[in-house]
Amino acid sequence: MTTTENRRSKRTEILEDRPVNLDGFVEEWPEKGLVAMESDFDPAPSVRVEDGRIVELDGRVRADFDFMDTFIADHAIDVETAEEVTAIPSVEIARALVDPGASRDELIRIGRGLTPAKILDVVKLMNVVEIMMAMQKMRSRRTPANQAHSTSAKDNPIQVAADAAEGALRGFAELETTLGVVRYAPLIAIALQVGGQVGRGGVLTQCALEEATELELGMRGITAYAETISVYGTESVFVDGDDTPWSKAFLASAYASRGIKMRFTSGTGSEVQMGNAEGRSMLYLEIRCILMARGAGVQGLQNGSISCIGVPGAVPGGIRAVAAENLIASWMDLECASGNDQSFSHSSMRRVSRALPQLLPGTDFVCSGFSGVPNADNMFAGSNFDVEDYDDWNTIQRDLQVDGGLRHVREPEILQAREKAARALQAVFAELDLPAITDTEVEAAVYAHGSGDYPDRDVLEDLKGAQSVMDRGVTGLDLVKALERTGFHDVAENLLTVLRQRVSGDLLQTAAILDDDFVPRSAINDANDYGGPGSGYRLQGERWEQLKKLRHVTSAENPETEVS
Amino acid sequence: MTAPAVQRTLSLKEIGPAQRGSRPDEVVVAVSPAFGDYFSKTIVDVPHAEVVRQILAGIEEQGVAARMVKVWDTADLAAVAHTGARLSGSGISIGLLSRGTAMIHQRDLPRLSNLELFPQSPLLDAEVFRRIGSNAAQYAKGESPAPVPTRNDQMARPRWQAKAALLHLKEYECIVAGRKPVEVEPVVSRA
Amino acid sequence: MTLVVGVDIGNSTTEACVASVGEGRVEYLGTALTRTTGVKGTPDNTQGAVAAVRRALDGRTPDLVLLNEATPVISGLAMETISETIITESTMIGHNPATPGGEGTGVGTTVAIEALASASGPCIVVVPAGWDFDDVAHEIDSSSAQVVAAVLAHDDAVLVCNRLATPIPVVDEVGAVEKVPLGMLAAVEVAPPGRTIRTLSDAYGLASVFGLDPEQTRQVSPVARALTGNRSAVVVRTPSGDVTDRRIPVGTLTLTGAGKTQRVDVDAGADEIMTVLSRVQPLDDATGEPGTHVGGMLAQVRDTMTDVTGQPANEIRIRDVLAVDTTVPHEVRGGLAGEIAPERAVALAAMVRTSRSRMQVVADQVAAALGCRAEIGGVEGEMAVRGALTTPGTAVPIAVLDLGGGSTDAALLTHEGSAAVHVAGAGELVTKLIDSELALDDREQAEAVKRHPLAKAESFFHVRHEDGTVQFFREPLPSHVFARVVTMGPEGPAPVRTRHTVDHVRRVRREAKRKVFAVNAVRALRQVAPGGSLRLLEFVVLLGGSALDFEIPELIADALAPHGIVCGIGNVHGTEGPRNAVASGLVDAWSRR
Amino acid sequence: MSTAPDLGPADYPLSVNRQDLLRTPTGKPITALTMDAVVSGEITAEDLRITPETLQLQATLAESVHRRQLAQNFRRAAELTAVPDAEVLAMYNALRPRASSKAKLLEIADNLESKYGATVCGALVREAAEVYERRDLLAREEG
Repeated sequence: MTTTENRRSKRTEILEDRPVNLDGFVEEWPEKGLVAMESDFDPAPSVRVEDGRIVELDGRVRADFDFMDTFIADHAIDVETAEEVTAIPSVEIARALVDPGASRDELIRIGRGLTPAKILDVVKLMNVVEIMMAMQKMRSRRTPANQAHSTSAKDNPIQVAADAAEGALRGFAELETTLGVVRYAPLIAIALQVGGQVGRGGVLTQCALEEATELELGMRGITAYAETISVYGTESVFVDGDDTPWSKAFLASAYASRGIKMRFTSGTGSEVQMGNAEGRSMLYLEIRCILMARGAGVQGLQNGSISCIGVPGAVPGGIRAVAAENLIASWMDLECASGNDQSFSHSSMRRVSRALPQLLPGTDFVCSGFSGVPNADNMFAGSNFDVEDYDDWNTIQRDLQVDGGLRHVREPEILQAREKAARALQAVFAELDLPAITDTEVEAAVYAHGSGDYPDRDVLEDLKGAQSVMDRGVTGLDLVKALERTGFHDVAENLLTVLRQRVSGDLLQTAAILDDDFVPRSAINDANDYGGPGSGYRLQGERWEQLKKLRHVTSAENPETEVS
Repeated sequence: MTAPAVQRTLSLKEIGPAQRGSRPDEVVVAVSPAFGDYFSKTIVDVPHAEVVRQILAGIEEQGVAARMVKVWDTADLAAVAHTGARLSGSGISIGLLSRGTAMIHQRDLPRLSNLELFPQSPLLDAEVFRRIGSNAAQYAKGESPAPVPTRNDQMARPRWQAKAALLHLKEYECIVAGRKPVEVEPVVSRA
Repeated sequence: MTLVVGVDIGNSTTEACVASVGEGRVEYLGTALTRTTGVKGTPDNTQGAVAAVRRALDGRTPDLVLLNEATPVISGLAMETISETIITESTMIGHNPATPGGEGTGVGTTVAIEALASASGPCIVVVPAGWDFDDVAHEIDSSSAQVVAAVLAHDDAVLVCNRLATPIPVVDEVGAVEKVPLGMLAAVEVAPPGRTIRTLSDAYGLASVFGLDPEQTRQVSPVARALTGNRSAVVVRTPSGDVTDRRIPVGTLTLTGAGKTQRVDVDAGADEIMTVLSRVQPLDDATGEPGTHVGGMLAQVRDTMTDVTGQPANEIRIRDVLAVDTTVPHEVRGGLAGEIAPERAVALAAMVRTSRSRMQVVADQVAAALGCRAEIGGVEGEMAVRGALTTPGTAVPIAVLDLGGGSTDAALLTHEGSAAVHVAGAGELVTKLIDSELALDDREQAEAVKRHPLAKAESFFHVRHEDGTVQFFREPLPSHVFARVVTMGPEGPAPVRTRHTVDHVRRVRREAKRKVFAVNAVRALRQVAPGGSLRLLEFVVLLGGSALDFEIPELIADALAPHGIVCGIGNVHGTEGPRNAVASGLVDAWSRR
Repeated sequence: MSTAPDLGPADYPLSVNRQDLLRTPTGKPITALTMDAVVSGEITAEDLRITPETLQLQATLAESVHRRQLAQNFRRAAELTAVPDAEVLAMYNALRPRASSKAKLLEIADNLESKYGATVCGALVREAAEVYERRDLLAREEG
């Protein structure tokens, strides 16, 4: 024996120290569902219809249906076509998904009749490039967009307002927030709404809370949409979450009845993480979630593993499965907010590669939460991307000529928006008799990075103020009046226009956002019309000119200077 | 530091069916099916022998008695802990899963609630287990301990989420449905 | 008929009262309350005043708004620690670990555990961090030396004791154990549970243990005193070890008034400061030594007032000071185990007033915003008395005490005339005292302790209130209040982050209120009472936010009772309680013009 | 109620193309929601709610692009506009697993149908009652 047994090469040492080795990886265990999408334990596709009713689904007869089977059979699948389309060979459907000549409408029609196992059978035939090609065609809205998290580790409303304004200016179509101290919610939701409308009129805002409060803020018009309505792929996990498909379907109607846009949330890995995958692969169970969402009649879904991303991320082919689940949501004709919203890896290379299947083809919201604050301030436990990645993101968009929903904005414009947001919030707080925002705080907001750069608030006073917002029944309309009275006419007008949308219900349609002119843009008037090269959404014209801009680009005209 | 490093092993000797305790000054430590059995260490390799030794030490230092119970028919932390609480003379228990996740529970609380929860198993070390034992004993005495500070690490997800799921599944494999909780005597020996 | 609104801009709240006035009749229609915007007496007040008026009016349009001539009263608060406990040469570890081990006294030479093998004679083993309790017990039991006691870094005393063949006294949680001098004669004493040490807390006990002569015994007496009341202690005999209670000089306060100038050291304590103050009443000004904390605090109060009035800083005068003795828990300097001593401190509230208020600007802005007339309707103190007179059963002569956030105000109305005075110190000072004495470091909790009675959540289904009564609940209490001292606010029990008992917290709370409000009630009333004699006041009406407190009125009543004064809580209009007196007084005064 | 017009994708967005069809719950046309009206107090929070009629229009639109489940959701929503906020939340809570007896769920369905004319919602609750019974998700009797 030589003595080299414990000696390591210098290269091994270097590799050992790479950030990727801080990530966790595990072997598959298909019997328990710890497997991405290729499992012998998933059922084979089957469907039988009798008297206009599905009586057999994926090898199970009606008497043995659990509640997911029942809900999917009775609400999600088109009974008239089920037997016909499920009989089509999977490879034909898979090829049609990739084939530019096959229309999106036809694939949607086929998709409406397929069983969960059949859908899995189809996507199992597709590699990640084919999944991306299919996503390019199947996503519901023609124009891709992005969403930001705007939160504060100290629940500081001025920070939330300033970062919301900057995020909106950089291009996010939706802004989402949540709290450390839940009682702060009304002030943070107001800050997000006011800040967002300063950055770009028409941005939609959301505050993730328990159902009753979230719904109440929505009903008051302080927030504009809701997203954190979780659904799960097995009956036992669904019940552990204290819900059923029927309770969630009812909740979906409750939101719509108040004119509020809403989407469900689900993702691969949640069931196995809770130990109740019933021996099914992660993707099979996620397909059941997607069909359940369609059956409930909700317009969209946030999926892409979301808070369980560490689970598919650790098994072979897991990120392919995550790409597939986003594709299936789109194929099932739902708006897809495609994850990339939780801390995923220590390795920057893995962080980017995980996002490419959504960023390259484009999705309705590439990130369902790009952190618009430093990750340390991210109260959703950190995102795959944060503010420190803005310039990288913009450069990747420019390199590959893809639209990830953001753009480079020059610092003076950003500072101006941040200041205006902080000033507008200062005025609204004063007008609504809420704890004062000082000029020092406004000044801090203009130049700050994270919550540590702001003076501490008087938390006691703020919480009293937050309570009084609820007690007094302050509504979105009160914010409009306060902004108008204090001279922020344009911001008031922006907010009123957003509020007016709930009377029309236009934002309830699939994948709806508001464009810069406040025109609702959904999968009806901006339907994806991709039909191969030269068709569909193309990054060109004015938008492409915008995305060519970066922080430092050497001028061709005068190479001694930079343009930005 | 010259402190001698000693390896210890744990075995849980079955005594008989777990009974409801009558001493008002006891804490029941309830462990999951695979604890000190199929598994011998937590998700971050803290030996179960050390986990138990530190928890019991924390209880003993407060002058409170401890009993250990193995729960066989569930691996749900809240259910394990609540089973322990219902058997505890003081009503206070500590629930423990093999991967290290822990909870202080009380008999009168709803099952899904708790007094203190330590969900981030990768962040629990010997010192935290000692403090968990100490706090549980103080609750049993009717004192008001300051909650053990909980730690947080955003990057725990990429590193540990999948392994935690795997350990969870293994733990569930060890469940013996219908088997009642058993009182066990922890035997910690120097290896 | 004229629709008139009285508006009272206070330090923290702005109140409005709407009335319809005509032909000598006043009909009160409604009141409202909002937070004061900006510093009292500045144009920033407009916003709050307008908000209060709008809220009170409920859609009607007023004919006239009356504002109080608010004497800007700004109060500043400061707290200075004036004593410091210092241990020299590691003489003593007097801290009280929650769970020491064993019982009795052990006397021997200090030896590091690593050196135990080579030790001889009676010794006290010193164990640093990193040692496991099993190993410590093993080392002690297997040692040839005679180990009589132990000092540990970790919280392991009971554990080690339980594992020894023969238990010895053990003191643990000694954070800086590495500073314990080795090779010195030392003594460790642990009392049985519920008892305190007897030997080391007694000078003659120490003398016996260490074989001291009378002179040496006299020198160590501070050590004995410092250890009194502990359950455990360690004393190491070093050549020049000592415990001292040092006084920290924090600066002098210079008080000018009544043609005299007096200087007083702040570290002399509150009584001395207040005595000196009484010699220079009425106070013209107070200054602090530049470069000291007191100087800084008074300068800051002056600066704020300059911003408010535009008056130069050198023209601003501090017209009252209230000093209160308090304690602040502080880590002992030179201690080895993070020992905490309740250090003495003085809290100071200072108050400034000026004749130049900018209320006319506020009036003009209010008029513009509401589209009506607005004028200064009267002086605060007099208006308060008028408002108080709407309390059923009151009559002239009458005295009022207005218990606010920043100042305590007294006013007297007799058939001959009226007088009014503001003194420094009120609700905010109480909050600060509670916060520091309980070491909460959380104003929200201190505020909750001040406002609500205490209880202890003894189980999930009952709490024991501070008066000993028990209240049961059908629904279980939230788990975060279990076994904790809680405040019983309107939203249910909320935990107080303290290890102190309900009794202790209650004592601190009541003392803080007494030291501020009871003292100020007497002080303020004396200044308005005819000839300074409280006996000539028969009835005092309490007004202001703190008059709503569940015990402050009672504490004031107790303080005034010896002077034969009856006091009661105002009930403005018979409906508003102690609120809205000034606003109502403004309307009343105008209707009598 | 007038018969619903035959809407198609070209009518979307209604707030741009078919303002003539949009009313607030108090009967004002959507064009009345101006800043001047807000400032003068003519517009209240009540005006910023969606009407059942508008939800039916959006349902028709969703059907025109073959989204039958989305349309169905809008029709349930149209029915729920009449139900007060607190009652909506109470019904949702009653639908949680093991929260209600079968009789309780049927009572909710009856109430939806008879008091609010909410037949589509009522049917959903009845369906839940049946599935919950089969899957042992009704409230368990207290032991």
